[in-house]
Amino acid sequence: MKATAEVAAPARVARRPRAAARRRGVRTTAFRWLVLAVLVLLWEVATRVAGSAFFPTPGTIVTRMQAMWFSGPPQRLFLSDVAVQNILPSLGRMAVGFAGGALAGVVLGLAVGLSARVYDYLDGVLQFLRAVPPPALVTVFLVVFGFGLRMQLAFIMFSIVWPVLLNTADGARAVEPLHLQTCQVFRLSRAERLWLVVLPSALPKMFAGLRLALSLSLIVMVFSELLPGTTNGIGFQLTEAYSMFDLPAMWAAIVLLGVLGYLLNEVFLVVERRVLGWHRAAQEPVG
Amino acid sequence: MLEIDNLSHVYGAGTPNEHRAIEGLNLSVAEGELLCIVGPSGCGKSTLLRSIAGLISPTGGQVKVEGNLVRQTPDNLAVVFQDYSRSLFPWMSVADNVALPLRRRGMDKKARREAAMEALESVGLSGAERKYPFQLSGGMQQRVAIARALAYRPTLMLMDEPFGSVDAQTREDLEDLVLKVRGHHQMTIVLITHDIDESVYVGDRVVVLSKAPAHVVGDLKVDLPEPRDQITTREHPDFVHLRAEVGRLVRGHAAVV
Amino acid sequence: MLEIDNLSHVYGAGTPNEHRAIEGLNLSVAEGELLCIVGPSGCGKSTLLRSIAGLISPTGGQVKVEGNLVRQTPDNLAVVFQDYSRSLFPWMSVADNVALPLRRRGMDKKARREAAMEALESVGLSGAERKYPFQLSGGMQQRVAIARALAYRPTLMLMDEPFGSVDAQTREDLEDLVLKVRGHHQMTIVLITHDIDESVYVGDRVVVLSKAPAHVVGDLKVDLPEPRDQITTREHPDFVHLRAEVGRLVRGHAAVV
Amino acid sequence: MSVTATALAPGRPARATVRWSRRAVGALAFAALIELVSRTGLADREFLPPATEIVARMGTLALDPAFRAHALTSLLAWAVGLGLAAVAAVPLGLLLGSVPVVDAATRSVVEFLRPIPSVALIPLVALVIGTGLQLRISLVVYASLWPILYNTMYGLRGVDPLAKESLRSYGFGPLSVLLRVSLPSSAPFITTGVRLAAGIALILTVSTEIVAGRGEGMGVFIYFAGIAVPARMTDILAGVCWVGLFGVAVNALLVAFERRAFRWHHARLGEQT
Amino acid sequence: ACSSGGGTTASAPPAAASGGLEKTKIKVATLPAIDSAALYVAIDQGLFEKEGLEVTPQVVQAAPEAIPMMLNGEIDAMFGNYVSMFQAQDKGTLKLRILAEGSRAAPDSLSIMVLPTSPIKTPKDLEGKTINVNVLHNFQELALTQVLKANNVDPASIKYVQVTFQNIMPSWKGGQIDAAYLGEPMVTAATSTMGARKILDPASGPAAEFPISGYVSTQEWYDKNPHVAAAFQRAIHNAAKLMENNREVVSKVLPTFTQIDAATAATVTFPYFSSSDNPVRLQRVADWMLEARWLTKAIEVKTLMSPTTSG
Ligand SMILES: Nc1ncnc2c1ncn2[C@@H]1O[C@H](COP(=O)(O)OP(=O)(O)OP(=O)(O)O)[C@@H](O)[C@H]1O
Ligand SMILES: Nc1ncnc2c1ncn2[C@@H]1O[C@H](COP(=O)(O)OP(=O)(O)OP(=O)(O)O)[C@@H](O)[C@H]1O
Ligand SMILES: [Mg+2]
Ligand SMILES: [Mg+2]
Repeated sequence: MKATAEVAAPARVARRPRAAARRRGVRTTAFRWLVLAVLVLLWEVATRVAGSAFFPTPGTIVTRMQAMWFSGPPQRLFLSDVAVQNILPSLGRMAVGFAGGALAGVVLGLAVGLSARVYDYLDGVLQFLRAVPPPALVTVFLVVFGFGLRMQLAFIMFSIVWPVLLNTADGARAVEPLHLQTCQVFRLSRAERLWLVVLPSALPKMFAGLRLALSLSLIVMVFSELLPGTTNGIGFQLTEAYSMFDLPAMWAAIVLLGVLGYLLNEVFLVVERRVLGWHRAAQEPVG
Repeated sequence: MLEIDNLSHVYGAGTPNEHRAIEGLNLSVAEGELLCIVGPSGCGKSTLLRSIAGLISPTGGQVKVEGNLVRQTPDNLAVVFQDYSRSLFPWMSVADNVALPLRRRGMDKKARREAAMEALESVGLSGAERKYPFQLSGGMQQRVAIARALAYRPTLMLMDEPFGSVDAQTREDLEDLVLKVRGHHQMTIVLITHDIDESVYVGDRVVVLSKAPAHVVGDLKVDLPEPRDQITTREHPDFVHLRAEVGRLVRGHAAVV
Repeated sequence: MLEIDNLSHVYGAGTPNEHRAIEGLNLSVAEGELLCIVGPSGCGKSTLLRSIAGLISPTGGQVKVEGNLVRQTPDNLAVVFQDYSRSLFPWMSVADNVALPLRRRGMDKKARREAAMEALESVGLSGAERKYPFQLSGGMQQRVAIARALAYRPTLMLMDEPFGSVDAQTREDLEDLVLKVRGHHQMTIVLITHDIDESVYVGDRVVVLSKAPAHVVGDLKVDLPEPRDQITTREHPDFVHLRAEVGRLVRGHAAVV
Repeated sequence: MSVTATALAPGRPARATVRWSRRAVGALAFAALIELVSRTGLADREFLPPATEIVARMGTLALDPAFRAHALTSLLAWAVGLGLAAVAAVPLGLLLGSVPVVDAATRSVVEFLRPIPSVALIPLVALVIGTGLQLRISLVVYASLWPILYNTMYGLRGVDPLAKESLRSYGFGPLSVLLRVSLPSSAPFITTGVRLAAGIALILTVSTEIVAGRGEGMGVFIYFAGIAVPARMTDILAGVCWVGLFGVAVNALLVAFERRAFRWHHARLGEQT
Repeated sequence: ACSSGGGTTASAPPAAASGGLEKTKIKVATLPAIDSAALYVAIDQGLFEKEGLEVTPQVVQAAPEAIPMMLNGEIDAMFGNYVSMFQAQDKGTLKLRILAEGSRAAPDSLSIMVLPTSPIKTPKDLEGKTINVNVLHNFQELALTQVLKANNVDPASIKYVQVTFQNIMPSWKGGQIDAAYLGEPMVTAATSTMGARKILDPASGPAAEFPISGYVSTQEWYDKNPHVAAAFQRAIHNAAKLMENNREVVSKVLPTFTQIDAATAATVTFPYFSSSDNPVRLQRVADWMLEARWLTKAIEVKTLMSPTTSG
């Protein structure tokens, strides 16, 4: 029948580009793994040749990681006690710190980006705080926040808030003027403007800041675990390993951080792709 | 409804790019009137519109809407911008774009959606509501912007070359749509156009602006039989006469010499 | 010069928003010809233009320019985009915008500047060269885009509703400018317009497209006496006849029903 | 005054004097807060001295040639590090942002390297390249590379595709489009990345000095003030404040640069010049 | 100057010439702490000069930091604590050579202290309490463990937290640590300004005269520069001898490389500075470390030490 033929035709056309896209995806993934494999191989060769105690081979490192963290029972996803006692608290600290810092960054960034008045009042102080080296302020943090978790969280938030803040402010300030005029014409409330227009158009830049903040939070998490009073965490294990010259363990922590950073970033990109779908599509050159 | 009194606007005063866009412009529009503005390219029509909408504060003179001095955007006003593609929100679907201003109308989600669909249908875009602006052709985007303004049911509607990017047939349909809506909802409309025929066909009055700095050089009452009709009205001798008249006035002030 | 063979384009194939914009379109344009394309809003005219310019790769069929399959943008081609305001670079002055493509011509700075000034003058914008695009009115921006294309002296020029935002007088002047330039520099021009009169006035041929998916539903040769003239040509009986013919074809395929 | 203020709260732009006095008010309020917290004993005064004392100490430090030498060394490391980072990151960002294959191929490596804290790298870098100024500089480069790189990549994504098509249609190749359209169009956002990086570089310079510092540098000064018995908190905080003030100055300079270089951007967004 | 031995500098005394030094200029990493004093005294008193050596100290913050410098040849030798050094040796990071012993804990130079108001009165009260250390698994812990055992306190019940020097006071006053593990000059300062009470001396009983730090180089360096090593050892030992009965020479140099002012320098308790090397007492450290499982295998300290060449 004619109708079915007409329906069938576009469907056939449709499948082709989709399959092509999937093939492309598979190819880049394969490529990525290939690059990674080659680099690891080079690393193995280089460390073997160098034979320096400071640079153990990847094989040694992985063995150590396995023994230290992933030798637990299967029902606990193979996580060992050491892993449960150190990796999980670290991730918890990082997650809370990241969430808090990101939220503060977005809120402050919007305030600074949107209101000339707030900008004027806060600009100096914020720029000042941004340049202040947190390690020099440990004592002040200690006095204000006390030992342990609260101080660690404050430390993480204080360190990662800046990229989010600056990029959000920049995004909020660079909203297409005609969009704002449209809002003004239709008398949208402040909240509506903020939520429906300013936020979405600042989102792409905000995400650049968030992505920076994410891996920064991993770094600062490690820093925070060097602070007085820490008794567990990846950072704690890292320094402990270093002070005992247990270089394979130190490298294990470094590699674990790298892997965590990589995984977190992948998750982040998935979220970004969902939230910024419109942006990607609109930016893609047609066709 | 709208009173413009000795309006002037200078862009970038004191800079090397200083430009006097409007000078000593007087104009008043009655309630329910449909005023068409024509004038040479770059004379200051859009600037005038922005002043009425309270988007810029003119450097001289004043604008009053319903007796109130315009300091910020007056209530119940809608604008169809000349740069329609930039005035749509790329992160919203077409339907959401149209429904957005209706939030101020205190309508619930369903009512907003229905009103948006209705407006989209009236501009010939039913079926496109789920698309995003970048997936539409230029003319379709322009119609979305028109639908957004129409759905809002403003008492004063400002339209800056609203039908510039659509084909002849659609253009006529949209002209009739504007006329119909105006009649139904007692809107006052200010419409900028470069199409002289159009200005005479839809307008109750046609105002011709001079080249920059803009001021009024012609103000013609259009007394054509109502309801207007694309065929008979355009054949009416008064139409032919008025159109020639407007044409002469515009030509006297064209941009390219 | 230009051969379009069984061209098809589907947007977003496989997604819920799949749209067949062009299907089985055949068209050829001879060297030095000025072809006008008219068709209902959203039918696929801009899509066709993008395919010719090599900016999208069509999902079916092929486009040849000077005998070569278009895979990327052909040499010596210029495009005036429908969305002119976004096609100008906001960080460059008007003169720089116009002069930029001339780098491809291997001209030195001075020569570029001179060519740019000349092109700007021809579109009635001398004096605006130092301004930035956002400081111009809509119609002025459109003319900058035209000036940029003209200054480039392409052998094939694609224009997407290039005179939509200018006043009647300027529009006529620009029409004549295009005719003049075409004669001087042996350009082939494809011009999309919604103005039926314009299509007949400037075109050697007028092609009417159907509504989406677009294909050719009318192809009229315009045999009016040369040189064309805004007054006499438009009064010519053939003009009146052709214009009615094109009008009928377009109306049969309008977007709003 | 900023754009969006016009849009969200229409009004006349504030004059420069007003803006500067607002800034002063903000700074004074902050100082007053510290003064209060310290004087009321909310925080132990021994560890958080009052602002007035810190400021007084800042004054005497400024006259101290030894401290000035420390500051100069730090600034040198900072400037070299930031400069190298910018020189490396912008082209890299352009490459990764415009050639998806390269991005895909390197992403796993880049994302793996990024979260490695520089403290962990100190001994390794020290072993390979030594512990002098080059150690500080390489760590600064390593940390401040990312904001510039990411802002460049994200900036490229925000470029209007029609602007790119315009140039492409005139037969310009991908490289020209990149340099003539994508780069200028995303330049304001890249500069924001540089501003971010400037702050991070400053922090890293001083922090590295604190952790591994010897010789000269603000961080070394701060470190030695910290290991005194009792710790010289006023010295530490005065040093920190000088670092902070320097950060403010750098930021102000960069903002002024942005305003000049990207006039088109700010003007279009509605800023009055 | 000349790179090869022979002590060609004009001021080089005959002893150097006869020593046939492999090089005359060496760089040694030191810590900004009292323990490093012997090196500075040796410089100050011209003892190195007498051996034909020109020694440049390089202050670092902690021993682990100096190891990479030593490995890549930036410095010739370093002053470091034995616990770190033995761990590095054990892990193969470093092939160690002890050039000269440095400092040993003297009575009252280390102290476990509490605030006047603290309920902790006896060592037994420390059980289950939190105590700070500079670095985890270091000599502080090692010594205290022995002393606690001797005092019938379960060492495993102590919670150690790592607190940097600068933050000991705020954490202590803020109640985040129950007892503070202090070294000089903080012991003196805490006693005089805060009225802090001493609960235990970690350098007493089994850990009396506990060796803390020494001067080390790599085995490779030692093999290449045996004469320099011997000359260096002599100078350090001679300095220690000088310091034994003469506080003045130490107090004089302290303010030059630590943050200790002249007044404090006059009153603090010094550690013992070793004027000869003694493998027996040093072996104790290695044995305790093995006991604490900080080492994977036993270290025979004697094989790492140089013959004593000083009088
Ligand atoms: N932001 C600005 N800064 C400086 N000059 C400006 C600015 N906006 C507009 N102008 C100038 O003001 C004049 C009037 O502009 P306007 O947009 O009002 O013209 P118009 O009548 O709408 O023209 P068109 O029909 O081409 O849209 C133009 O000459 C333009 O160059
Ligand atoms: N990126 C896209 N994704 C999906 N659909 C698209 C996209 N671009 C265009 N379309 C659709 O393709 C059709 C043709 O678009 P095109 O821009 O070619 O129309 P046009 O003939 O130029 O119309 P107009 O005269 O209004 O400019 C439209 O229906 C539009 O919705
Ligand atoms: Mg206009
Ligand atoms: Mg189009």
